[in-house]
This record gives sequence, C-alpha cells and structure tokens, in this order.
Amino acid sequence: MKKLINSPGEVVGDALKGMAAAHPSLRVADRVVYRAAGPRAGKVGLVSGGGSGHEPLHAGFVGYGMLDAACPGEVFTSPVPDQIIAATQAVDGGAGVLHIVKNYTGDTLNFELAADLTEGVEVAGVLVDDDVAVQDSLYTAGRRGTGATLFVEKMAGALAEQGAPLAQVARVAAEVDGRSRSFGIALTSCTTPAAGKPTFDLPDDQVELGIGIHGEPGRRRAPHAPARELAEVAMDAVHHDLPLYGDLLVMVNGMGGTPLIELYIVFAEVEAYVRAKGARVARSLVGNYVTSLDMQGFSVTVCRLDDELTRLWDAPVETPGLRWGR
Amino acid sequence: MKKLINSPGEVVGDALKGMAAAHPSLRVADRVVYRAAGPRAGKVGLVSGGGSGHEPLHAGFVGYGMLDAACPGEVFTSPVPDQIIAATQAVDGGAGVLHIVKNYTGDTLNFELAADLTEGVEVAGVLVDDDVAVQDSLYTAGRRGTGATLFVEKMAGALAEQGAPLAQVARVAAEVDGRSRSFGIALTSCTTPAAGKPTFDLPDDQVELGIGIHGEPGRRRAPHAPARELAEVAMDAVHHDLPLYGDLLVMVNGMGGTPLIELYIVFAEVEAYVRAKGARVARSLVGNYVTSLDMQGFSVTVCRLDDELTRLWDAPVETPGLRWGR
Amino acid sequence: MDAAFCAAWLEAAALAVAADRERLTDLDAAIGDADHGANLDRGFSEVRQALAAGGPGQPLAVAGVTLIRKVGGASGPLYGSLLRAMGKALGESFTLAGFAAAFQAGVDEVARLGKAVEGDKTMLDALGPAARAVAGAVRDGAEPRAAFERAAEAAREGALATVPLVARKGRASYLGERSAGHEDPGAASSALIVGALVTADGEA
Amino acid sequence: MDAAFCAAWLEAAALAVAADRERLTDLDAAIGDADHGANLDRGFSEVRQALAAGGPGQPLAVAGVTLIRKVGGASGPLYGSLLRAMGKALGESFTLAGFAAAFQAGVDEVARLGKAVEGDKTMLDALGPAARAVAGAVRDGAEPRAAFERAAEAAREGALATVPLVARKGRASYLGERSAGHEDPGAASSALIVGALVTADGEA
Ligand SMILES: Nc1ncnc2c1ncn2[C@@H]1O[C@H](COP(=O)(O)OP(=O)(O)O)[C@@H](O)[C@H]1O
Ligand SMILES: Nc1ncnc2c1ncn2[C@@H]1O[C@H](COP(=O)(O)OP(=O)(O)O)[C@@H](O)[C@H]1O
Ligand SMILES: [Mg+2]
Ligand SMILES: [Mg+2]
Ligand SMILES: [Mg+2]
Ligand SMILES: [Mg+2]
Repeated sequence: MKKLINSPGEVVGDALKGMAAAHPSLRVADRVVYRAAGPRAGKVGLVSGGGSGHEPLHAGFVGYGMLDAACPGEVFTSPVPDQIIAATQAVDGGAGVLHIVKNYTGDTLNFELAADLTEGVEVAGVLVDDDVAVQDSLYTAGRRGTGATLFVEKMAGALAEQGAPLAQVARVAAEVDGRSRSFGIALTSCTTPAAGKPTFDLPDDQVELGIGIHGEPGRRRAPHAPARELAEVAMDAVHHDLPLYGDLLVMVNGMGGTPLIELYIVFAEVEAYVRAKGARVARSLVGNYVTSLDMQGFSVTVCRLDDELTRLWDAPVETPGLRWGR
Repeated sequence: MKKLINSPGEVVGDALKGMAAAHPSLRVADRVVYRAAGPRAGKVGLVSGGGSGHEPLHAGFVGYGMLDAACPGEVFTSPVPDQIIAATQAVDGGAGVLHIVKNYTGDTLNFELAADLTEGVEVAGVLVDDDVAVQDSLYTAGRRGTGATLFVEKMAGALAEQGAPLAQVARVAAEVDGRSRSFGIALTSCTTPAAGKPTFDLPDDQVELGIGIHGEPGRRRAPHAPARELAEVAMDAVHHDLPLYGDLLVMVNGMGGTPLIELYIVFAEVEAYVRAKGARVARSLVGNYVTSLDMQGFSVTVCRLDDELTRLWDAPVETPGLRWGR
Repeated sequence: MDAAFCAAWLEAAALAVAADRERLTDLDAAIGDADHGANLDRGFSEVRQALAAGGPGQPLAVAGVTLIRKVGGASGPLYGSLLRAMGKALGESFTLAGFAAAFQAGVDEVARLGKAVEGDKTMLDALGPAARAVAGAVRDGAEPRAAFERAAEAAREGALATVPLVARKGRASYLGERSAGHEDPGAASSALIVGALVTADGEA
Repeated sequence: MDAAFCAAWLEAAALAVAADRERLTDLDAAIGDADHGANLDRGFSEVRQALAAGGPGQPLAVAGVTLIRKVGGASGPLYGSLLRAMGKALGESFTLAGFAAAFQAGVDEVARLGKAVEGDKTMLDALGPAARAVAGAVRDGAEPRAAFERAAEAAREGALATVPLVARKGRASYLGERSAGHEDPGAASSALIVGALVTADGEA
C-alpha cells in the first residue's frame, strides 16, 4: 500500500488537521467540523456525517448554504453518537437540527442513538437512499445513500439558510432524495489504510457494476468497455427506476482516483443519453465529490428538478468543496 | 490499461465535448476553449495552453478573472500554432494578449511560432518555470513550468480583469512566477492512453522525487516514507531555493489519482513546516489542480505574497476549476 | 459468578479479537468494507482501557457504553448494546441462569436495533444459537463451563452456517446473491466473543 | 533528383515511423513522456494525407508546414522546420549537392529553434552527422545512393552515440544524470527518417 499518510491509525485525525489549517472558515473540535462562524439564531442547523474516505463529503460541505457541522468517522466507519450529539447541540440556533443520514446500518444506528440522547434540541432526520444498484425491499437494509447526499445537503442547506422551519427543510430534503437516483461503476478497488491491500481484485479487463462508496464489490462483474457503454449501463439503471424527463441535475462523480479528463468524457456520454431520452441536463457537476478513497471509477446521480429545487441548487454556497454565488 | 475513454485517439476531443456540455460559460471551437461571453473591449486577453492530461489546467481555468482562452494539445503534447493563433485573435479586445507558457521545449516553440504568425495583435508572453527539481542553467532547457501556472493565470487574470495594460499584466505574471517554486513526488506512474501502460515502473516501496507533470521519471528514487517525511523533502527543496518568510500562498496539489483525504494530510505537514520556519500560510489551495493523468502523488507550490498579489489572489474568479467571489 | 468473571470475559474477547483482527477484516473485505477487524480491535482496546481506568459500574455495562461511544460502524452500537443490556441485567454477582437471561436480553436488543432476524446473515446467526445454548444448559442443570462450551460450539456452528446464506441486512445485503459463499464477519466475531466465555471460565 | 523523390522519401519515412512507433514511444517513456512515437506517427499520417490531397508546393515544404500545424510537442515544430527549410531551399528538381545544402540548412534551422548543439542528446546528434555525411559524399563525387547510405549510417551511429550522454535539452534534461544510458527518442526517429532516404532512392 502506497499512500500519503503518516500511519493507518492517524489518517482521519491528520486529515482533519489539514482541513482546519487550509480552511479558516472551518473549526475542528473533537472530531467534529463546524462553521467557524458558529450557529445563526433562528436558522435550522444541518448535521451530517459518516465514515471518512468520501472527501470532500461531508466535511468539505460545511459552510454557508450547506452543512453546519459534519461528523467524520474512521475510514468507512460511521461516526459515534458522541460526535453527533456534540454537533447537534453546538449548531442548534433554536430552530432545531436536521440530521442528513446515508442509509447504512451503522450510520442509521449511530444517528438514531444520538438523536435519542440529545437533550433540548428538536431533531429531524432524512435518510438518503438513492443507489439503484441495490434492491429496495422491506426485507433488506434498503438502498444505500451515495451521490444524492450532496444534492440533499446543498438544497436543504439553501432552504435552511433562507430561514425555513425544520419541518419544511426536512420535507424538501426527503423530496430531493425521492427525486434522485445513482449508479456506480468501479475500474479498480480502493485500498483501506487499515487493510493495506485492495478490498477486491479486479482483472485488468473487468469492471464492477453497481458499486457503493465503501469499496464493497458491486452486484456483478462485466468486461471493461468504452466510456459510452459504461455510461449507458449506469444511465439505463437510473432511467429504469426514475424515468428521465424534464430538467435534470446530473452529477458525474469520480470515485477518488479517476482524473477529471475521464469524468468529462463520461459526462459527454451521459449528456447525450439524457438528450436522446428527450430530457435536458439543466444543471451539472463533474468531479470527485463523493469518493471511495483511491478507487478508480465513476457514479452518476440524477435528480429531477422543479423550479423550487432549481432555485435551491442555484442559491449561493460557500464551502471548501462547493462554492458559487459568493 | 483501464480508463474511462472511448478510444485513445478520441480522448481530448471527447473530453472537450464533455466540458462544453457541462459548462455553459464555455464555448469550444476547433480545439480552443473560450469564455462563451467573448472578449471584452479594452481588456487584455489571456491565452494559455499545453498538453492535455493536466485537468483542470488549463481549460478549467477559462472564465471571469482568469483565462480568456485555453489551447489543449493532445495528451502531454503542446498545442499547435494554429490553435494558439486562433485563440489569440479571438480574445483580443484591442488591448493585446498575454501568452502564459509553461517552460517546455514544445510549448515554447509552438507559442513562439504562433506569436510570430499572429497578425494585428500585440502579444506578450510569460514563461512559467517554477519547478526546483530541475537545475536552472544557461546550458539546459531550464526549469519546468508546473503548479505556479495556476497562480500566474489567477493573478494575471485578476489584473487584466481590472483593466490593467498588457505590459503591467505581463510584468505581474512574471513576478508571480519569480516568487513561486514547486516540487513534486510520485507514488505511481501515470498511464498515457497512447502508450497503454505505465510510463515507468515503481516498486511498491519506492517513490519518485522531483517529478514533473508528464509522467517523466523524477530526479531520483527514494524509499516510500510517511507523509511527514515526504512533505519535508518537498519543502526543503523549495525552501532551499526560495527562503520561506512572510505570507505565503501554498498549494498542495494532487497528481490526478490521489484522493483529497491524503492531500489534506500532506497539507497539515506542509503548514507545520512553514510555521516552523517562521513564515505563515496566508492563503492555500488543496486539491487536484495541475495533474498528470491518473498519477498518484502530490506537488507543493509556494508563492511569496505581497499586498498586491494577495489582493489579486482574493479577487473574484468564476471558472469551472476555481471559483470565489461570484 | 461475578463482575470479575465479566471483566475476564471481556479481556479474553479482546485478545481473541486482536489475534483474529486480520481474518475478520478479510471476511469483511469479501462482502463488506474491509474494516470489521479494525473496528472491533479498536473497540476492545478502548474497553480494556476503560476497565483498567477502574471506574464504577458493571464491566459489561462499561464495555457496552464504550463500544457504543468509541467504535462507530454497525458493529459498535450492536455489540455495545448487547453488552450494555447484559450489564444492566446483571449485578455484582449472579447465577448461570441470570447470565443466560441477560444474554438473551442482549441478543434481543441487537435484533431490535438492527431490525434483523436469524437467517439474515448477521451476528445474530451466531449470537442467537449461543444464547439458546446457555439457556438449554441451565435447564439441563449444567455447570457454567459446560454451558459456555455448548454456547461456543453453537456460535461457531451458527457462524459457519452463514456461509451459504444470502445477506438481507448490513453491507453484505448490497451484494445480493453474490453474498452467498462467504462467512459473515459479524457472525465470525460473535463466535470469537462467545468462545472467550470458555477462556474466561478456565481462568476463573 | 526531383520533387517525386521528396514525396517518396516522405512516404518511406512515414512507413518507417509507423513500423517503429512503439519503440519510439518506449524510448520516450524511459526519459521523456511516452508520446514520441504517437506524435510522429500522427504527424506523418497527416503528411501523407496532405500530399495525397495533391496541392501545390514542394512536398518537403508541404510536409514541414503540416508537421508544424498538426503535431505539437517539441518534435512537431522541429521536424516541421527541418522539412520546411529543406523544401524552401529545393525546387522542382535539384542536384545531390543542392540536396546536401538544403539538408544542412534544415539542420541549422532545428539547432536555431531548439537552441541546441550536438552533444545535447537530441535529434541533432543524428541529423548533424547525417547532413555532414551527405555533404562529404558530394565532395567525394559519390552517387545519391552511396551518399544516402553514408548518411543513414552516420545517423544511426549518431543516435546510438546519444546513449551515454546526459541530456541538456528537451524533457530528458529534467532527469539530469539519470538520462544517461538511454537512446534519445528524437535521435532514434531521425535515424529512421534519414534511413528512409535509402529506401526512397531504391524505389526511384
Ligand atoms: N442490521 C443488522 N443487524 C445485526 N447485525 C448487523 C446488522 N448490520 C450489520 N450487522 C453486523 O455487523 C457486521 C459488520 O460490522 P462492521 O464491519 O464493523 O460494520 P460496518 O458494516 O458498518 O462496516 C456484519 O458482518 C453483521 O454481522
Ligand atoms: N531543444 C531541442 N532541440 C532539438 N531537439 C529537441 C529539443 N527538445 C527536444 N528535442 C527532441 O525532441 C524529442 C522529443 O520529441 P517528442 O517526444 O515528440 O516531444 P515532447 O518532448 O514535447 O513530448 C527529443 O527526444 C529530442 O530529440
Ligand atoms: Mg465500515
Ligand atoms: Mg509530449
Ligand atoms: Mg465493515
Ligand atoms: Mg515526448
């Protein structure tokens, strides 16, 4: 394993040190990343979190117009309730706090425990579960939360910034999730610092279809193919579940080890696919946003926009990972 | 070779298609990327370019406050004079055009040929040569241009946006280069689409010190070491050439395949190094900005700021790769 | 039986987890995210520190709270709740029957939190049979030693029986049919932890 | 000698470059950026297209402008300028002495543009000796065939002689001492291109 780290056990702490040093707009305390400016009275607070290794998600989305705090766990390990409780209490401006939780057993358990144990703060939660690679069924853990988390954090964050009450912020957050779907494809496995070797072996001529963001193997393997065909596999899966029409917000997201030039190639194919379906890419994002350590590959996330969501997407945001309008 | 491409020969064209589709603020024509808004009368135009494979450099820095046009060549191959001539003529707003050229034989030759052949436009040039891994001597090709290119494009772009004349924009561009130094370290080689295999083989316990941004091997190999030690090697090289004091702009840049979490770890070490020297990181940038396809590794670029340069750095910028203030 | 036994159990479990850390992570790599060994090892190290600090409280309750507060992931709150529920049910000293009831209470808590049932290919597939084995031993009037041996055997069998199952809970469920053919990492660690009861009893 | 010979030379050079494309890129991978074969192959394909289009102008001049306009990198403008300068110096028909002078003019242009001298471990280390070999053959009253054979030999030797050199120009210079021990890719391609004179002469 070749990584730019000091030791496997120090990865998260060291990275947070770097984040704090790089971004005066952030404050890091006890493994929670806050806006340095602190909570704003009357504004709904937004707290998210999850295992580390998905940077810039979540800590890179703390700031004006998005999160108030992020709770990074160890690599691919949900944060612990103490972090979430501390964050929830710290960011409450009197209007309550929304927990944005990706649907994984560990994340939901720890956020639930934290919500139960947080005193004096009104807490609402939204579960993000956008990954169509996973069958949604009453008898399973349900779909994973992946790329749509960014959309939920951005749009709910914009609404909270505008002073909307907790119930409305929570409702819109859930609506964004409901209108969003993702599908991911890996060219290589990632290597967790703790394991020190790739999580799975993938021959040079194969890809994993339907991967998550934790180096989990996908639903099946397939021969490696041109970007056009891989984009089609991903978009077919999305379209099958969420018929594409109207104005779409589309993210082509790198898994951490894929360079931007390749993501633009994928985006060109995705955009052509959307056009061929008679829909329109009204807003887009191309880059490494919801990653899986050093994995090579991509995911596509699509959200069906309406006027309100478009306005919320366009609203100013000022975070290390996403910034416009200020 | 596993890449998200359609075929090795189509990489640059397909990626430009994706850029154009993703960024309505850009216009792509005949392998030149322009601001869609076109040139502004009386504003000095900024044109840069170079081989592709360094994204977001350069095309990702076209927009308000930075470049007016970028000329992407084939992967790791300088653009041809025709592209540069077309770009220069198109962006001239009557105040002349600055060519920002990284110091490589191919880049300088093609930009020089283009400048000679461009008619009716006043052209000035700045050569970026910040890489301290290369000995600067009258008898060699001189230092390579790497990370400082971003600094030059940003600060000269801000000055041009404020309406400064060509000579002044060129002078500040040269000053930024003069005050900037870089050093890069690779953990892995990149794979060019044309070659289809890694440019060099690096054992799992070794790193290349003093690499450029084209997958060239570095000056020497060394055993892989903790982030702290690698950061120290890079910063020693920079500090040896440009003693660190006062306010610094520091970029910890990923080579394309290194995830953000590792870059923050490196940044924490770099920032501690700067502090130990009695200097201060006044501004910073952490991310994949001047890349070398899928290479894993990082480079550090340091610029000694003064008040004017700090103002130029802070000025609003709106490009796909760098955005703040609007 | 008393609190000292509980402390010895936790100590033995910590050693067993540390020794098998890599195997647990490898099992998790196959159908999860390659961190189960690291998670539990980190958690039980914290448990040892917390117990060494020597504060008040039933050792299992202390361990449970520590796992919940320090581990994260799915296994942190699940194992933490198992132990915390047991600690709550047990006092300073207790009988084997009391232990059996507490164990079952802990397992119920895991099932409640995780919304899982046996057969979902989770730690429950080892914990459930183990709790029933202790209860059965109590009914048969067995000594603790024999009861724990039966529990350890049941947990091991339960863990191995997860191999052919298709996961319905936890990360392995994302693999669908591909999750079959692998032992569940949490069931494997449960077998280790239950097995540590035998070690602890041998030492007591 | 005439323009048809020039066209035949370019055709033979294009074939030689295409055949050795991978070797040239591998040489460039060792001390450069792994694109020299791709660059030249792309360039000479464009040259063949430009010549096939059958416009006006000396074929070498057409080829030179094409390389300058289509290839990029260091080798595009350098080879382009070599050929363009030769094309300018040569008319529809010319003598071997005229060819020798044109060749030297082209090589001088490469040196001027690249600010390089022989010994810097560049294409000049093959081109310079080759140009001198043709001039020498002219002085000796040799036939074109013999002149080209001597040039090809000189270029090959010059290319091989770059192996021990430390590069002072081009990307290889960034490697410092580590550039020693490798043949310069541009010198290797120059040997191919000069060698194509022999092939072209054989066909004419
Ligand atoms: N809903 C659940 N109910 C019971 N056990 C579960 C559940 N989800 C996961 N587990 C157990 O947790 C184990 C994984 O633990 P671990 O790898 O530490 O956490 P994570 O899955 O968050 O990475 C699984 O092997 C399984 O035994
Ligand atoms: N300044 C120079 N003068 C003469 N030849 C040069 C010079 N710089 C580079 N070259 C030649 O160009 C070759 C590299 O060409 P190529 O790989 O196509 O371009 P690039 O270096 O831009 O990738 C070198 O091997 C060398 O022979
Ligand atoms: Mg985990
Ligand atoms: Mg090149
Ligand atoms: Mg796990
Ligand atoms: Mg080259």
